Amino acid sequence: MTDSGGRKIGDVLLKVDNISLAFGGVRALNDVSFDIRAHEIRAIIGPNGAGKSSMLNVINGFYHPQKGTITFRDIARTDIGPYDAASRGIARTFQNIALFRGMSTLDNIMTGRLLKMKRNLLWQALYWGPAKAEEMEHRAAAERIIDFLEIQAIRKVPVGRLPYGLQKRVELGRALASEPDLLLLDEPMAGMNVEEKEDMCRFILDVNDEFGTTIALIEHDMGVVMDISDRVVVLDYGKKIADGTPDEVRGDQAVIDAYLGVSH
Amino acid sequence: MKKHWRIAALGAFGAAAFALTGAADALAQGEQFLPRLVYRTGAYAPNGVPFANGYSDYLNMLNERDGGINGVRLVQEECETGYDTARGVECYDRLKAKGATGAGLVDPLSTGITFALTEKAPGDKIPLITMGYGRSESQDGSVFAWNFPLLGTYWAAADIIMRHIADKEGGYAKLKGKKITLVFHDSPYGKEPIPLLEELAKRHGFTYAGLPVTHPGVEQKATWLQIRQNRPDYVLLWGWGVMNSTAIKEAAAVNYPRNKMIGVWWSGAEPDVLPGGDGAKGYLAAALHAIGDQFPVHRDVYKLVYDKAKGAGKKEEVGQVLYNRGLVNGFLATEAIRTAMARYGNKPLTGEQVRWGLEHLDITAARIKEAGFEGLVYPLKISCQDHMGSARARIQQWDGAKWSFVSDWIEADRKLIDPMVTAAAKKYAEEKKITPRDCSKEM
Amino acid sequence: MGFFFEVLFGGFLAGVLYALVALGFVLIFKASGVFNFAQGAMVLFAALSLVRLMEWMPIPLALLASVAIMIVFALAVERLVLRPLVNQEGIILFMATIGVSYFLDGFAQTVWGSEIYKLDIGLPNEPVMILESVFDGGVLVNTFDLAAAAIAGVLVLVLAIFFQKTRIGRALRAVADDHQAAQSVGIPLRDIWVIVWSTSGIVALVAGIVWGSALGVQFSIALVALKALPVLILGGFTSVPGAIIGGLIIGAGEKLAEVFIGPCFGGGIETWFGYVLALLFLLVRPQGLFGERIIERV
Amino acid sequence: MLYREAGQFKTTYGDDQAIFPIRQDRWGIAIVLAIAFVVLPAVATPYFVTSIMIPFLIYALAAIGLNLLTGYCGQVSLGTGGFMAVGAYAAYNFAVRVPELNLIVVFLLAGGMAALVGVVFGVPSLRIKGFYLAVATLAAQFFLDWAFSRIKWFTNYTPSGSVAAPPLDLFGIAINTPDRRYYLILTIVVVMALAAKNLVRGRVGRSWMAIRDMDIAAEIIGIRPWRAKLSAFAVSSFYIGIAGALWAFLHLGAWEPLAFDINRSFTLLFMVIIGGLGSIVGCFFGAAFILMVPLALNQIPLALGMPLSTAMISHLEFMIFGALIVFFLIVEPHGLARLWGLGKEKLRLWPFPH
Repeated sequence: MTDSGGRKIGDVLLKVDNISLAFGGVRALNDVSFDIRAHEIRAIIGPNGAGKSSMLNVINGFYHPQKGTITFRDIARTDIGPYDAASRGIARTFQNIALFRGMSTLDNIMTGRLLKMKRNLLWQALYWGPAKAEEMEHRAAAERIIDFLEIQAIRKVPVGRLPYGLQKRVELGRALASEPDLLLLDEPMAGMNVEEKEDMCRFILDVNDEFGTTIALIEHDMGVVMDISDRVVVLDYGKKIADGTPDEVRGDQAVIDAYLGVSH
Repeated sequence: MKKHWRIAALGAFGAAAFALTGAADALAQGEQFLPRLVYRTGAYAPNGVPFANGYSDYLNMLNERDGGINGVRLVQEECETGYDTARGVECYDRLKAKGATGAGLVDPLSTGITFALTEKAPGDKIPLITMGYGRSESQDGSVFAWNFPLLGTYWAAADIIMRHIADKEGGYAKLKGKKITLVFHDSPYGKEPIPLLEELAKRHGFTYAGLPVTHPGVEQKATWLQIRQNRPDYVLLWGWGVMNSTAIKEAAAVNYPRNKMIGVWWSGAEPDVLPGGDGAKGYLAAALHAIGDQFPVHRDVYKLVYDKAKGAGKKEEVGQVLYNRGLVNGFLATEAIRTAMARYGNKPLTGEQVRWGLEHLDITAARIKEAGFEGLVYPLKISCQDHMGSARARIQQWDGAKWSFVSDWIEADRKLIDPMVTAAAKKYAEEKKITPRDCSKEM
Repeated sequence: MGFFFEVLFGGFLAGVLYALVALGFVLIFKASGVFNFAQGAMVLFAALSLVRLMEWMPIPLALLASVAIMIVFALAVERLVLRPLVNQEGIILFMATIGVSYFLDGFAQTVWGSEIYKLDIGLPNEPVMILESVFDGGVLVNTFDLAAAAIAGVLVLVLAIFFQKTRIGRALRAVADDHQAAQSVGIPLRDIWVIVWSTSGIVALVAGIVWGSALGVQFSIALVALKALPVLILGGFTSVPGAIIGGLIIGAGEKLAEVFIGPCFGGGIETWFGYVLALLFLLVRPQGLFGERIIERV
Repeated sequence: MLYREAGQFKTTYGDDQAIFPIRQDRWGIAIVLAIAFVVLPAVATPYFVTSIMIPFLIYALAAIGLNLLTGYCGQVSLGTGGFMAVGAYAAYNFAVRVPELNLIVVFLLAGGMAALVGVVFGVPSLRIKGFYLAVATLAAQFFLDWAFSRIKWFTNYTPSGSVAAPPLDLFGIAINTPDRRYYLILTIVVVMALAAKNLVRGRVGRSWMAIRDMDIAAEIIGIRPWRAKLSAFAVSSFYIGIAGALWAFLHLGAWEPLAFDINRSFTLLFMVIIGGLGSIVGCFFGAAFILMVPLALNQIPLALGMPLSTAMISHLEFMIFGALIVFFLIVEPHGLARLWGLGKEKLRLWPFPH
């Protein structure tokens, strides 16, 4: 499974070095380091409150760590805004769906392409010539994603009215629309039934396979994690306690302790 | 989905209303139509209501007593402006073409609305009566052919009040070095007297200072603290509505002597002083006309309107300052129509015809007596050049229970005002590319 | 120097009046998260009810009847506005209260009339000089303002006792902290809403009495709500002490500005000074003086 | 049965994203425009044109401006009246000080000034949200009101502070009859409404809506909030400013700051809520509705032979507006525009309900 197809794990795409993050007195992340290689599927797991979502928030610039550096595509930085992260090719989904509820599926996916649209206000007010051509070009790209995720039927439906599973799918579509190099998925399968989970797994693998997108995901379903990921990093109480292939991690004593709740 | 049909029904209601507007024009021929721009709601309602009632009662009284003017019944329709310019303009546009001959004349009843209608009236050929208000330079009939600031503009008012102060002090020479402060409503209305006061200050060597009060005028603490510190010799009050009563209360709160405060004629009515209680004792204000319900015209109003339960307001309020103001305004307006009828015949008149009547209005003492207004107003005569007529007022004082006059009629100094008016009117004519009429050629 | 203090006191006392209105806003916001724009209209309605009822009955009876009217109003608002809009966004509820405010303005004037009514419940009103030994010429204050300040003080005290010492008060505070937790206190959310709207109706009545005595009861007192908004921003929407201190700062700030800076600009700056002051403050501290800081999460 | 899209196949994305994808709608809008441009001026009374159509169109334009900000970008503003005033006084100053300017240029410059001022007062939106921002926009309203009545330069040192529009002409044609004013306004409003529709269905519109729906998520997918918010303030104020200039020049003729006071701001907010937050066509519905209520209150009882007193009408108006706002927020937060949409939906399926 992990090495199927023509997919080739490449060099290090993103490197996290000695990241520490605290809110007031509470330490969310403590000196965490790991890396993500191009084209791989990297899982971040750990018990509740281990700092997984905080880690994703640091990577895409929403939280600002007090210490440490993040190296993305060979450029190191400590602090970055979400806009810079997005414009350099990091996209993500959210644990609690963060879609634009008042907009249709199509519009949500189109927002994912906003960064790639360049025409200014005046052209857009005219909606003519280059502005229209640009809009059409991106509409075609959005339609490819809609086809890929099999959501053609809900194209014009406001996402607020969609069932949960479909919303998750649209959110994935929005993230894909920006054609990211690195895709961060925060519990993409939380709250789904088995069938929906299977679909989502398939999409994640297809994305990785067809577009070569590097994926970092947080997931609680260990079966899924062990199935689809190339490497796993385990966090507990804001610290990294293990890092390796699914098999290595499965046998690690610290991980077993953390999950079984052995006191420190 | 059901709920949506309810809204749809509402929409249909709106559409029906749309269809109706402008359609309900069922006034009989042979009646003179008078639109009435009033405000009975909002921040200025306490002052707007008695004025509107007085005006309305006078027209109704004429209808009851004489069947209108020379047998032509008067039909009035009120339109609420809320003292808002845009609504006033809408009211004007809605009502200007109603009736057999359209609106005979319009009283805008707000300086802001007057300014807006000044631009529109010439095109529609409808005269504007702005009795005791409006733009001061519109006194010049050669440029402002359609504006009639009867009885006095704000420049006249400011001059009359300053004259009274000079009289009390023992002549204009004594004003030198005195401090005069104007507390004014921060709107065109309140700003009108400023150029005249500045001119007078220059001539007579007193210091003029202005303190603006923002609409609606309930916040005056800072204003009166400044007055307390500067201790001006006199305070002129150019307020309206709640601003007046608040000013009097605040004056009491900082111990500024009320008998050194003189209000314009829009700041000297019962709603202005009553809330102040004892604190209002001694307060002075200009008056365009007398107060009380003891005049012959009031007897007719009681008998023909209130006794038939047709009064617009409460019987007790007949004779109040602003009620009488409305009554007088109604009197002047109908007299203009009467004058015009003498030339054009006893039938409903167009605005253009009424304008002729206004320009030839000559209300003599005899006519005032005949109409039952003796002692209430001063005679006036309008001409092509002079659209103000008389510019006289008396000063009245509140004693805690009633107003009483403390001066005789004071006339504004036309030699001072007229050149200023001519200059301002000329500037307006240039801006608007109006060629002034040559009044020596008009009759 | 004496004059400076006069202005300062004048400002504080104006601020107390703002605070009285702001207090009504805070109560409702604290317990239900609703920014009640209708507070000003409630002040008008309560004061009009009182002053017109006083024509018919003795003052204590009229006061009781006005309180009853405000409670009926609270019930109506809960039933007709809040209940159907439960779980809507705050901004929707805010706009709904603008609607309530318009409705109430019209309703109050239809029922009670739109003229100016003198309200006299016997508050003192004469200028007195104090601190004559300290400053040359002393400092002029008005007994009416002092009485208003005393009323505001008593009201705050009563509210504080209500919130700290009574079961309902504690429940209200629980709601403010956490709607779920409030359910466990055993008081239905609806009742809480009715109680808190009634309470702020009574606060509106008190504010109406003070403002009405000062200005006469008439439409304009509905507009004082606009003066209370910067107070809220400055003090924070959820803080009772914030409303009081915010009121004092805004009141003093705008009077001092008007008297000492205003003349350079032709005067009249107090209409916006409070807003700008609050706004500048907000840029530094978005949650206001005593408001709770909001941490954003994804 | 006439309203059917069966048989109309869209072959390009362009067709699908057209403003009116259904042929009958295109016909509908063509008919509406034909009535507005040809039939109405021919048959309507001058009163209808000057007192209903002109304010209706200008209000609709201002409502579009406010809706871009509030309905699309989610930033509630109570300063609309102030921004209208900026447009009005800017137009006055450009027209009076540079008389050779073309009227259209004057209006565009007025809109541009309003946009600048809008951006300045939009800056707090970067730090504060929701009703904090709503209150902050009141600061703009009060400050601008004050500035235009106190700073004499803005009113060209007119003693009373009231200013009047100069005589207007456009390419040599004097704009002095109701019909000419109407045509000028209608053209401006149609063009600008179309431009607004284009904006909201493109990149800018999506970035506004993203900020409205979830600003944090928007930021994370690469929308810079300051850019989206300030552009919304700028475009919104541009529209409102032009509406203000039209209101002053072509509707009132002479005005004072009170003509753009806070009540104007509330009226416009009501139009947007009743018409539909986040809908361009809704602005027209909302403006028509709010204008109609007082007239209907006046005319219907009169027609039924039981006229109401002036005060009663005005109080009723307050009550009806208030009640309608609450009613719409409860029953249909998307306003008349949504009802319109639902009506069309029903018609499309009629007579088969499902």
